Amino acid sequence: MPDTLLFALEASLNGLTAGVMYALVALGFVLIFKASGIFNFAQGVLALFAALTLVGFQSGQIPFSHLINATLGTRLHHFGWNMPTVLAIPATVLVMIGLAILVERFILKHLINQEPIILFMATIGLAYFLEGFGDIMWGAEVKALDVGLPKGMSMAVDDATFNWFGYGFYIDRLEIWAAGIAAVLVAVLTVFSQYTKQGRALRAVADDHQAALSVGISLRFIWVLTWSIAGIVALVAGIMWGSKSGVQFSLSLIALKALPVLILGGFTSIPGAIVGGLIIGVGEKLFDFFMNPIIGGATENWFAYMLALVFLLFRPQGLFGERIIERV
Amino acid sequence: MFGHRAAIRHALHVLTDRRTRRSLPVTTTASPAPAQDGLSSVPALLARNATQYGLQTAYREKEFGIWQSWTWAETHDQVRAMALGFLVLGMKQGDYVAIIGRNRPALYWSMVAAQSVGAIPVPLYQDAVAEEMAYVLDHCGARFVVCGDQEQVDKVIEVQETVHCIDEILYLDKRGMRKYDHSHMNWLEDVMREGRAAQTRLEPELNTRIAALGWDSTCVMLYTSGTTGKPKGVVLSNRNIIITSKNSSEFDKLRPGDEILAYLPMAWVGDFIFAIGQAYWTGFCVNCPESAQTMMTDLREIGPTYYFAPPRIFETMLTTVMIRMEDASPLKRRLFHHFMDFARDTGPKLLDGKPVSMMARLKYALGNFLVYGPLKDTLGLRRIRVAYTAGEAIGPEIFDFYRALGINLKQLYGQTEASVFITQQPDGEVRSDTVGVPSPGVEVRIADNGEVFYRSPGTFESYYKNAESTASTKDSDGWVATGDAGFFEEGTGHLRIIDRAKDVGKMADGAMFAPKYVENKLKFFPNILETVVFGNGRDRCVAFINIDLSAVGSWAERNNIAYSSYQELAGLKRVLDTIQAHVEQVNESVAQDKFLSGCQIHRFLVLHKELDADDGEMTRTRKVRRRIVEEKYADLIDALYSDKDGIYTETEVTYEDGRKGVLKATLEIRNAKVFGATADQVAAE
Amino acid sequence: MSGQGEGMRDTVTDEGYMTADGRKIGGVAMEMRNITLRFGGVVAIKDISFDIRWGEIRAIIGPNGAGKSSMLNVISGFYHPQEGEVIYKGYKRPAMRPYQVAQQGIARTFQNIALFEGMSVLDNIMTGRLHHMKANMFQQAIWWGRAAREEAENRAQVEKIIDFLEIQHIRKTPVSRLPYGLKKRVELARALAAEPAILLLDEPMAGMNVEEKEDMCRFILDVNDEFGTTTVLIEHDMGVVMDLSDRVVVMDYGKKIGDGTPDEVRNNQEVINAYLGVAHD
Amino acid sequence: MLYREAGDFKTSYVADSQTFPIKFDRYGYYVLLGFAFLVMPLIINDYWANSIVVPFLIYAIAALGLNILIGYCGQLSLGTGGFMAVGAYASYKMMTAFPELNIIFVIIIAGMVTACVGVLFGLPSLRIKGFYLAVATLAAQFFLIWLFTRTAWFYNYSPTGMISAPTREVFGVPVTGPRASAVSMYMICLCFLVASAWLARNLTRGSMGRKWMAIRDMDIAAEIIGVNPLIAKLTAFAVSSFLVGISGALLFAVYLGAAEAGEAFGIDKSFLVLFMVIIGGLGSIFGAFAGAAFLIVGPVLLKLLLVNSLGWPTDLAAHLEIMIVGALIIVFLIVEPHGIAALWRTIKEKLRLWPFPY
Repeated sequence: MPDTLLFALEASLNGLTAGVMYALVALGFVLIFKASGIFNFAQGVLALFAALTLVGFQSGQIPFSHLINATLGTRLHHFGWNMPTVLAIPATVLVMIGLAILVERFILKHLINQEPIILFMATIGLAYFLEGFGDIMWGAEVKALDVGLPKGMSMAVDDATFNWFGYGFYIDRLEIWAAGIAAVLVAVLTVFSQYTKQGRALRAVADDHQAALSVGISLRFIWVLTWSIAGIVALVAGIMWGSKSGVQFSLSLIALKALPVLILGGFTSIPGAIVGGLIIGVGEKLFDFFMNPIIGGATENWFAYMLALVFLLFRPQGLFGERIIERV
Repeated sequence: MFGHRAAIRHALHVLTDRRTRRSLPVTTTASPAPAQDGLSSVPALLARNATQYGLQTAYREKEFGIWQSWTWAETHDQVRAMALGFLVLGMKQGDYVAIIGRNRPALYWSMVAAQSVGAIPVPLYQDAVAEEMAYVLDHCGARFVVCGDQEQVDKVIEVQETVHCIDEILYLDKRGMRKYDHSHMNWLEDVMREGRAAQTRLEPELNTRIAALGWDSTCVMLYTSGTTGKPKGVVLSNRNIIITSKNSSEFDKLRPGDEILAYLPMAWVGDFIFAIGQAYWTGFCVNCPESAQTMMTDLREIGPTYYFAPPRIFETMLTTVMIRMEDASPLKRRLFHHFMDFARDTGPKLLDGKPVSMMARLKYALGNFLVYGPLKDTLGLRRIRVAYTAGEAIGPEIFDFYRALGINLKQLYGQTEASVFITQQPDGEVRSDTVGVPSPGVEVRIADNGEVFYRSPGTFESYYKNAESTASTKDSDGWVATGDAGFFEEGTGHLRIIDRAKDVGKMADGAMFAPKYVENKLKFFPNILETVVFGNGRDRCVAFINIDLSAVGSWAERNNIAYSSYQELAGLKRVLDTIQAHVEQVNESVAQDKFLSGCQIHRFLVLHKELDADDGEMTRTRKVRRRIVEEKYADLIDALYSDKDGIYTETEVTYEDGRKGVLKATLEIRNAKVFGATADQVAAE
Repeated sequence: MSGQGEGMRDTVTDEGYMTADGRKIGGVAMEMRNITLRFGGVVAIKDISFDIRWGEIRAIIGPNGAGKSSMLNVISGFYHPQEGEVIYKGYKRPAMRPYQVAQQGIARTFQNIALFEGMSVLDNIMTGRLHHMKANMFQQAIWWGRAAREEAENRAQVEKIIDFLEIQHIRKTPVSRLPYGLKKRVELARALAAEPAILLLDEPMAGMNVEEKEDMCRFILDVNDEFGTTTVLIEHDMGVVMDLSDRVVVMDYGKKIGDGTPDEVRNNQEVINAYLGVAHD
Repeated sequence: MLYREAGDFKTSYVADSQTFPIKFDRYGYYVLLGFAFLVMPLIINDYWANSIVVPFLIYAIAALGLNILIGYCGQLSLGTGGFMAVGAYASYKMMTAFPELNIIFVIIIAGMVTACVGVLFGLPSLRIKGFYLAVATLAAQFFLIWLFTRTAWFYNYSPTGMISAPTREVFGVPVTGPRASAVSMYMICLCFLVASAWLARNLTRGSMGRKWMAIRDMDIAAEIIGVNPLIAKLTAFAVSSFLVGISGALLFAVYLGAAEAGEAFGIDKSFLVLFMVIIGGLGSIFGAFAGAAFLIVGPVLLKLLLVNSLGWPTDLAAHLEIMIVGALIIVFLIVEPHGIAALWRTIKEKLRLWPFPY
């Protein structure tokens, strides 16, 4: 088997795992878009904020210490204890749920039946706010995040592939884990939306707002629910990316990465988000692999978008989106 | 608000429909003023304006969203083209040309064009019903009818079944006219085109005809559509119109560049004087609104500097202002009322150039910035230099409201037969209860029975085809009886109109009895809707009073007083107290006119039902049928003249659905305080 | 309302015919030949043929779901029939985008009003004249010469229509603030502003009260009368249609079940059945 | 209250459809222009020019451009930053390639280049709508930035990868480069802004603008009444990008002097301008100005308050600034979704009706 093919295969495997990450973030978008028609730009920042909070809890950081120091001239930093991950994660989840409630109370409630663009802008506003807020609360410096996930090269894969092709693939265990967790998460979500009362309510709202309201489903509750879920998904994504490349502002940019995924998959389709994520992941790795020598690297900054763009021209409603029929 | 043409028209009739049947002994004769530098006809004036004010705007009309404008030169050209067109159609000198439609430049031109060819324009009320129109067209034998639009044309065609004098129908608005048989029907545009085409051929003819017009040739014929009897055609000569226009324009210092809004019926003499007479004499601009709906906005856009409206319109305007202010924020409301109260006193003073303290001036200036200015502006009255009202008595508070805003609103007294002006109020001598001093060139005298007579250059020539009522109205010396009773106030020399002469009676002691005068005073109170005062041939006056359900009702609600019916509300003690207060207030002011002090109301009662047209107590135009009321409520009147302080009565009433029923009630009779006549004192409110 | 279409009349020839009230109807303006329109499996229009003549008021009626609107959409080029052809001014019309159809002089109104909510009444009507305005982008950018001149000229045209439809008082109001009836009128104005050869009205009286309906009828007749505009209208209020139109096509379940003068149609058994006696008067 | 409109009537369609039909507004506008051109140059100093006035002028142009695309034609775009970059790099290449070419033309040509690029990336708008399109425009953003950072030709192979504006003069006065004075910077930007506003107004008042708005309000109906969507949308993209390009060129050549695609024209620029448009008011020329003013002046005042007055560390202040800006935006959207322009309109209406409520 020619090497390039092997390398390409390796690249695409890596792509798959990366794709899962994209899918994870995209999932957050889709959930909210389905339930409330809001294009939640803040999803990425949610991930960052979640990760920051998690780290903050773990390391027992004092929230707003900078602010306090700046105003009162004190020298606060840490409480001096560390919170075990098993506690920190649930705590963070609570924070995210609280956040969801606040968002509903202070933003969405006041923007009911505004045009989508307005809501979209609001989420961008929220993104800015959270970004600043997160930094003020936990400080802006890059932090390492470790929730005990295994890192480094996966020997198993290496051995296996070596035995098969005589060439060991390099795949980070973290990414394998990520893939696994993502898969689980998706499964859980699917189950949730299929078999629980809230889940059905959620789907009902997604299908037809008015109808759902008329049968007495509280839109406000649904919104809190979806934003909480989105928050949790964000947390997971945050953990993955955070533990991979540290918790820092750039983390919030993965949101932008997720957008083309959405276009491929369609804004309203959970499976779409996953498939789209994988396609993008693999696609950009392969593209980089083949084109790098020709046009230089860092193509993944835009490749995903170009792919989506080209794709859009042929299927404007995305992979799984419903066909739009125009009437007068 | 201007939609109710009928209402406006009614108001105007009161102004224009004054006739009388008695003449006076011979005295001196009025000398006719000489024609000045050949300006002895409207076409002549037009020619002068075309040269003198050539580039200034003569007409504007809101059409197709903008104010289409015509300079005097253009107007002259248009009118001549139209006149030539008329010649083409074979219009002869002395022909009568009826004009029907809303105020539009082209229709005004058609009048002048008709004059130019020596014909006589006869503007008609556009809301006149067919038979009324039929009578007039037949009476003047109109050969030509100029219609505004299809609606009017249809009416004329309907009329033609009975009236056969009409040769040609001309119309201005082409809309919907395609289908009609055009053998004797012409679009005004076409007429003008043909006129222009025939210019070389007919120009000389036209010039000679214009030259032939003189002081005594008829300028216009206006029908006074009487409430009683057939309309009469009032023939007004160029002398009448032009001299009157000259005098009145100079009286109010009208000048080129002034703006008026022509929105009142063209058939009304006032409109002819303002929009033709004065406009052509002075050379100011006549603006025609787009339609009835857009009237308010058009008024605002133009912002006339010279304005006439019957009291009704000022009244409705005021009401809408008040209603709109009710919904304003409390702060604004307080601001508004504060400054209005202040202005009520100061505004008129400033207008009349009376001394006002520096402080007050400053405060008024502030108020002008915050309230008066914006208010006048939104109403479209900001640029007004002279505004007139006439026709009916105007409520003092209405009158004062506009004066307070700094709008120079004045009253005049006139009639068609006088080419409008008999008396008017000079700047600085304006009050709500007089109609001013005799207009320049007008002699006024009061007959011993109080009837007002006048003689002026504006006095009409004759009633068309009606020699005997001409004779009975105007004696050989040119004195015309107005049919109104009035008197000159001592000191000010202002004329005060009391009532229609025929309604003015005598009390037992021979003093003058003018019910309408007192009733009007009473009706100015919002709480009082209608009232009937009795006393002809009696020793004292008594009155029936109808409370105004809406006004008193809302008062009751504000003071949470429960009431189930009009009758119950009318019987409430507190209501009676209020009414009594009003009555006594009126008595006090009545007492101040020595002629009328006898008309104070000694006893009154508040009727248990509203006087109603369905019960025949009123005309459909809501005028009280005195006679009928007198018979129907004889028992109440007797009670009023007795010394009972209450009376039980049964009245038959007709409900909306036509069923009849009987109303039983015991009415309380109140004695009102009366005041001693203060002979030498001059009325001043 | 005038009693058009009632009483005797000449037979329809290629040159045209006279209506009861003596209006001269011209030759064929547009002809539908065996139109068939499908949406996936659903057949909306099945092999329908009829013609529209210059100057006439042509109605397409039928119960709901009969395919009336689809037919109108075919005429206005929004739907493209799988079979059959549209003959316009004597030539077979090639498949073209709706805006091209519009530029060929076919204007329409919509069943559920399609005004531009963000613009004033005036601007909405001005959009009707877009293809009368030829100034290019740069002329417009500097707003000099042609652009400005053109704007004024077309405004004048539009104002005539505003005056004609008696909507002066709402000229500058944003359409979003207008009541339903007026919106319908503004939409008609927009269509008229295009000075169309053929005017398509999609249920012009839907959801109107009686006097609004009467106004609308008057306007439709006046338009046809003043500008001689060929008018095709869809309406399910039979009464109105019979009064308005010169000839009527009756559709049911995508098929044509009747075509002729109101009287002929009224007495057509199939039509009566289709309406199950819903037929007014 | 201030308005006096009686007697302010129109006798021609030209007068009726002018930009400021009401006398009072018209005079206000003249006064403002007079102030901007005659008074400001005398009183302006480096600090105000650099921190507020010049950026305001430049971003106002960008906002005008984006407003045409979003506010008038209803096409959501997040690629503004990228298009500004095109303008900037185009001007840079022109300035370096043709040193004798007058800077005015350089900037205009830069705008035209951007217009072409804009049209290219506008093509998808024919197939896709709403957020899909928005995301598609992000493609432009990222691709362009990548292009400019990766392709050395664009920055003339300078080792830093930065582009820096050489000194260019107008009437012998340097307006770019280190020797440019505050006044000259101010004046050139002002001229371009006024010209752009005038251009935008003209394009939106006539048939072009109506086509755009028709597409915005109801694209299907628009096409059926005869609007060619292709032309309408692409012209919108062209004009919009043209203005954005000009502002990009000015931002680089006049204001920054030196720039690197990544940080000068990143996605945050796209959002900044988008905010200006939304907060200022969609579909309103005035809105573009208001929005730019709000988002330029606001942060500066915040900084003044936090850093200079309260003496906070700048990084903390920066975070708080982001946070507050975000909050402000949300609050604004809740209070007045249609932006400052709508607010302004209501105030004006109130003044015109004063003392009446309606």
